[in-house]
Amino acid sequence: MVVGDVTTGTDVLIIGAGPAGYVAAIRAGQLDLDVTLVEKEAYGGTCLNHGCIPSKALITATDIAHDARNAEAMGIHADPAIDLAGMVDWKDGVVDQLTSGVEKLCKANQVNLLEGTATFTDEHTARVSHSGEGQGSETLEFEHAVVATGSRPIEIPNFEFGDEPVLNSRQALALDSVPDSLVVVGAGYIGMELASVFAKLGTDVTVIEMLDSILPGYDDDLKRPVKQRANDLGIEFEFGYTASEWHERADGEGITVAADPVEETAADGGSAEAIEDETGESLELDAEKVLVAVGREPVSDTLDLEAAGVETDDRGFIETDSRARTNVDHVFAVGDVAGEPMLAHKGSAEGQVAAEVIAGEPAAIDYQAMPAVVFTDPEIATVGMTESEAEENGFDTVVGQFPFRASGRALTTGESDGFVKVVAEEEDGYVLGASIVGPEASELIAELGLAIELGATLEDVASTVHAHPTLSESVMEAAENALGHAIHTLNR
Amino acid sequence: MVVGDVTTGTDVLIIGAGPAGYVAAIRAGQLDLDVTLVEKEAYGGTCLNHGCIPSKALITATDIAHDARNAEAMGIHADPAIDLAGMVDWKDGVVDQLTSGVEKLCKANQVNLLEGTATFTDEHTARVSHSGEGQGSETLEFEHAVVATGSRPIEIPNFEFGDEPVLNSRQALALDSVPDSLVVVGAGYIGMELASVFAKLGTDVTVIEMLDSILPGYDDDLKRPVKQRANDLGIEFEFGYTASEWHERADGEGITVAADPVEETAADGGSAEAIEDETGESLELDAEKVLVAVGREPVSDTLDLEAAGVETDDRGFIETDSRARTNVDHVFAVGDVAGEPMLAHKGSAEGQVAAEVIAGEPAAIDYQAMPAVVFTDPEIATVGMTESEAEENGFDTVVGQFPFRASGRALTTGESDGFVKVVAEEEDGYVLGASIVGPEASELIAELGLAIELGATLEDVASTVHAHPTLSESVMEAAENALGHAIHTLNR
Amino acid sequence: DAEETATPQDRVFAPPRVRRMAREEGIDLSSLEGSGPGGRITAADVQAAASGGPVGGAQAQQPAETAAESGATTGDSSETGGAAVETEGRTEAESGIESE
Ligand SMILES: Cc1cc2nc3c(=O)[nH]c(=O)nc-3n(C[C@H](O)[C@H](O)[C@H](O)COP(=O)(O)OP(=O)(O)OC[C@H]3O[C@@H](n4cnc5c(N)ncnc54)[C@H](O)[C@@H]3O)c2cc1C
Ligand SMILES: Cc1cc2nc3c(=O)[nH]c(=O)nc-3n(C[C@H](O)[C@H](O)[C@H](O)COP(=O)(O)OP(=O)(O)OC[C@H]3O[C@@H](n4cnc5c(N)ncnc54)[C@H](O)[C@@H]3O)c2cc1C
Repeated sequence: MVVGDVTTGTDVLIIGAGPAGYVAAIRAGQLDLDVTLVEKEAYGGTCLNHGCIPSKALITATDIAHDARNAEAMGIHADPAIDLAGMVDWKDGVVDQLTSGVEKLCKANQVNLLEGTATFTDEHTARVSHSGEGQGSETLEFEHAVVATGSRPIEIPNFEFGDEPVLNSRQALALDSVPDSLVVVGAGYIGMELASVFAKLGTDVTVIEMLDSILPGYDDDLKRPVKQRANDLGIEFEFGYTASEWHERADGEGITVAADPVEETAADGGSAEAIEDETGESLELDAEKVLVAVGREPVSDTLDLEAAGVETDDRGFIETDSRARTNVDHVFAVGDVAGEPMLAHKGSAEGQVAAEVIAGEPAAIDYQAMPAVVFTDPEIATVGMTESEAEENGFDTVVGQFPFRASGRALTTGESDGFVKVVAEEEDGYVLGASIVGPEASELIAELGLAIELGATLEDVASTVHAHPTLSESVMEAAENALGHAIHTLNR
Repeated sequence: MVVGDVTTGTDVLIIGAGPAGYVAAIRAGQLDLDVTLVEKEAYGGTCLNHGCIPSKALITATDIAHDARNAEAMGIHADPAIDLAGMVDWKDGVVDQLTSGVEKLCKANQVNLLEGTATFTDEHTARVSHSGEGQGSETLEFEHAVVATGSRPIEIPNFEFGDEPVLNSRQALALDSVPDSLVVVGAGYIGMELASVFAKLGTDVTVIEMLDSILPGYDDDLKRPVKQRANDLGIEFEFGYTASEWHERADGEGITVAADPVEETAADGGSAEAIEDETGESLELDAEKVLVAVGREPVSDTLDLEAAGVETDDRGFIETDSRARTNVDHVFAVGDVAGEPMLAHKGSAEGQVAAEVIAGEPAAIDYQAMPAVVFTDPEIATVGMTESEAEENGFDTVVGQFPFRASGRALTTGESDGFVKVVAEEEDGYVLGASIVGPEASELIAELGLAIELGATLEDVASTVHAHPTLSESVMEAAENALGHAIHTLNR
Repeated sequence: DAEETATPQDRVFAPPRVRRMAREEGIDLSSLEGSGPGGRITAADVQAAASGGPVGGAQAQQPAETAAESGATTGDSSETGGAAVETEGRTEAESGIESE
């Protein structure tokens, strides 16, 4: 790849090297396409550098300390000390290992890597400008383009991420000392994951949420164990409030975050209803820092999409079909920029499809078994339809459930809150969806994703022998329960 | 159920309330059969009282302490103290909860519970003798019988389980103080699981094994990470030796276990070969206790099987067909007493089939996807055929592999040794088998068991979206690797 | 009993529910031509064989998600309807003979 003020050509230009873009690039390379992957910041994107990986690293590490500290009932007495700077170093090492792995894998698959910021100049060309050392820019001609520019955290009025005590998730994951107190704005999955991490590190955490419960969009029964655990960790909640502003305290000891009650009419049209504050009074919360985690928005406004003729919806997401194709035939969009669910594996799946479609294969993406995981304590994982979604779709449903407190394996780990729930079509028993809250939910959901993809029935899952003692037996028992003959729970 | 010197009748007599027998009983109750379950000792059998559950409880609990103690790289500094008596109390609580659950579930499913020892008196009657309080005996007439009497640890000459410093697995799991040093005879899964527990508790452990490696029957690549970890834990191995005798030391400070080199001709005919000791000299190992874990044998010699006309093979296992039926049409045998693999879930699966067949359903057991798990550190799990088994069976195979060190989720847990391996039929890609060594192997194997049962292909597994970041992605990547297009590992 | 082995000739690829249906109907799965991917035997194949009639009716019962399975034509599977065998005893359907 020649760098300079010249024009080079490529079959496939991919913009953004997150899990959507780099997977598209590797797959395209495997399919013998000539691929150029442009990244302005860091290989691996948000997910590897500031999202999935760093958050899961800190969650798992703090859990190791937390579990040992709370294992007295098991005869274990420990008072672990956590050195957050050391933990963050370790986490950075994990990130480095993975991002350099991505770079190597791209090269091994003949992907041309180009550092810089890409903007479209017309339907078949883009400019890539380099900052730093190799400053300058070049023009790239492409046959096909894949937009994989991801998303960024949403800012709210009066809370600017540049200001020192105001953090977004990326900044929170890079702190090297534990704040005494933290206000978290937003009880979505990112807010809840990080609230738990800091609570386990010893921070006094208060979560402000506009709606009346945590994790909007998830069923109440799934949220209940997570909310309970958060309470046990000492996390405080202020539902029905929005953060309005912050200021340094007069005593210089930190900040005060002000929050206003949400008026009922201002509430999000979602299922959970906002609570109207009785008094209508504002809150003032003292804290050392404030983390704003109110959602993410697509990065679609900084690459001159109009020059290529690519359209977005009113929230800025690029609309695509099941081949990951935009309104412009030879331009594809994948990952967060292409819409909900904004999850890494959704982006990777779309990336693979885009590459295969460009190579002329009959690939298409199917969202029927797209898993979602929340790495709270305990974890939540879902795949396919919920019971009510299935009913809205006209299915007669049957539901089976198995509580982890009846699982031998769960009891031997000291972690037995939660359950596995399976939703199936009544007549033939086809598995339509599943949800799990509890230990290893993130791993257990995989089997049910496969079941949905393969059109498996409850009987298929129930008559597959599951190893004893494992948590995965709970999946089998939930299926048996739906059939009316679970062994380890009553069938009613 | 009338207790006394009277004759009562039952449709189905089940002897033994382990995971084979109690599951058969519950299922039979669900199918409206009149069932009597006789147990001489404790509901839940070996598995719940002295096997799977207590061993996994101690493994998990010691791991919580061990992980915290070894998390310095993560910035966690801890020096947990373990009070084994407290841990064993906790473990006993877990066992009580599960065994009383089994009792309740039996009752809820209308199973008649009878405490006592059953022996056959003829083809349709058995005597149940009660010891203790309700002493005496009674005669039971049955239409069908299910033998589920399980197995017991094998004793070797000169090592009697009654003698104080000689332990079987059951006794080892009940110790309430940590021995300074322990000799483990036998490097099978029970020996290896317990060796790791005691090493993590601080015991100096030496394992004596007749053959030349740990875990006979498992492929070398699966054993390697386990052997490495055992070495790291300070466990010493003496391969090619058999324990010959033990005696108290003169100084009164413990015992000495003597072991003789195995002569090549004496070696087990298995795949691993015994090593001939160069010098032919015996070993003497000083220790506080010795755990003998050289295998288990069926409990088929104490219930007068001949009276019912039921035959066993030369090792004492009752031979059955895939309906769990013995040579006598109305007598079934399930679980350990019915042969290898002696695993709880195999017994439960057979128990369900026996109950269903007795109720007239067209059930049959299929061993094509019977998982096996070894809860060592790291865990090993297998299902279906190994590569060489598939080839012996005439399949052209293709194999895919994914190392956990390339898994983002594994790296974030600090545990990335091991791999997932998938074996498939080459032409259509049907998944035939899988083996995993590494974190959560016991849970990850479930998806592959379902894949085999469903007749899924590599493509089915590879194109199922797996949540990020999870260990289960490694299953998908192994399937992709077999297809030649893994994303996160090189495809060669 | 755990030693039961399959060979390429006698390994049948069919999900548990289909194997159970075959046992219920007394159908030897090895006599069927699978209509699923790579020849996997589907519920529709067994239903068709059981009724001895054409496959179309059975296919209609498959939900849309499994179109891949039910969409394929099952050609000559109706011819095998009469080849059903009793499966009681030690040789059961699910360890029967591969369809190809
Ligand atoms: C704290 C946190 C935790 C998360 N945890 C999870 C989780 O556990 N599981 C999960 O599935 N998802 C998680 N997510 C979401 C996940 O990170 C995203 O869904 C995923 O990163 C989207 O991938 P992407 O490739 O679409 O975009 P990104 O990962 O955002 O990558 C886009 C890349 O494009 C580059 N780029 C943008 N514009 C240009 C340009 N003009 N020229 C060149 N390069 C450009 C950016 O620098 C970036 O590297 C988490 C997110 C956060 C913030
Ligand atoms: C330390 C250890 C760890 C293990 N870990 C695992 C594991 O992780 N996973 C796994 O799958 N397997 C494991 N196993 C093996 C597992 O315990 C057995 O496979 C399982 O218990 C077999 O179940 P069963 O019902 O056939 O027999 P058992 O569980 O042995 O039960 C038989 C029951 O029958 C009763 N009985 C016997 N004779 C009579 C009679 N004449 N009258 C009345 N009652 C009678 C006995 O008292 C007993 O309760 C482990 C075993 C041990 C020892």
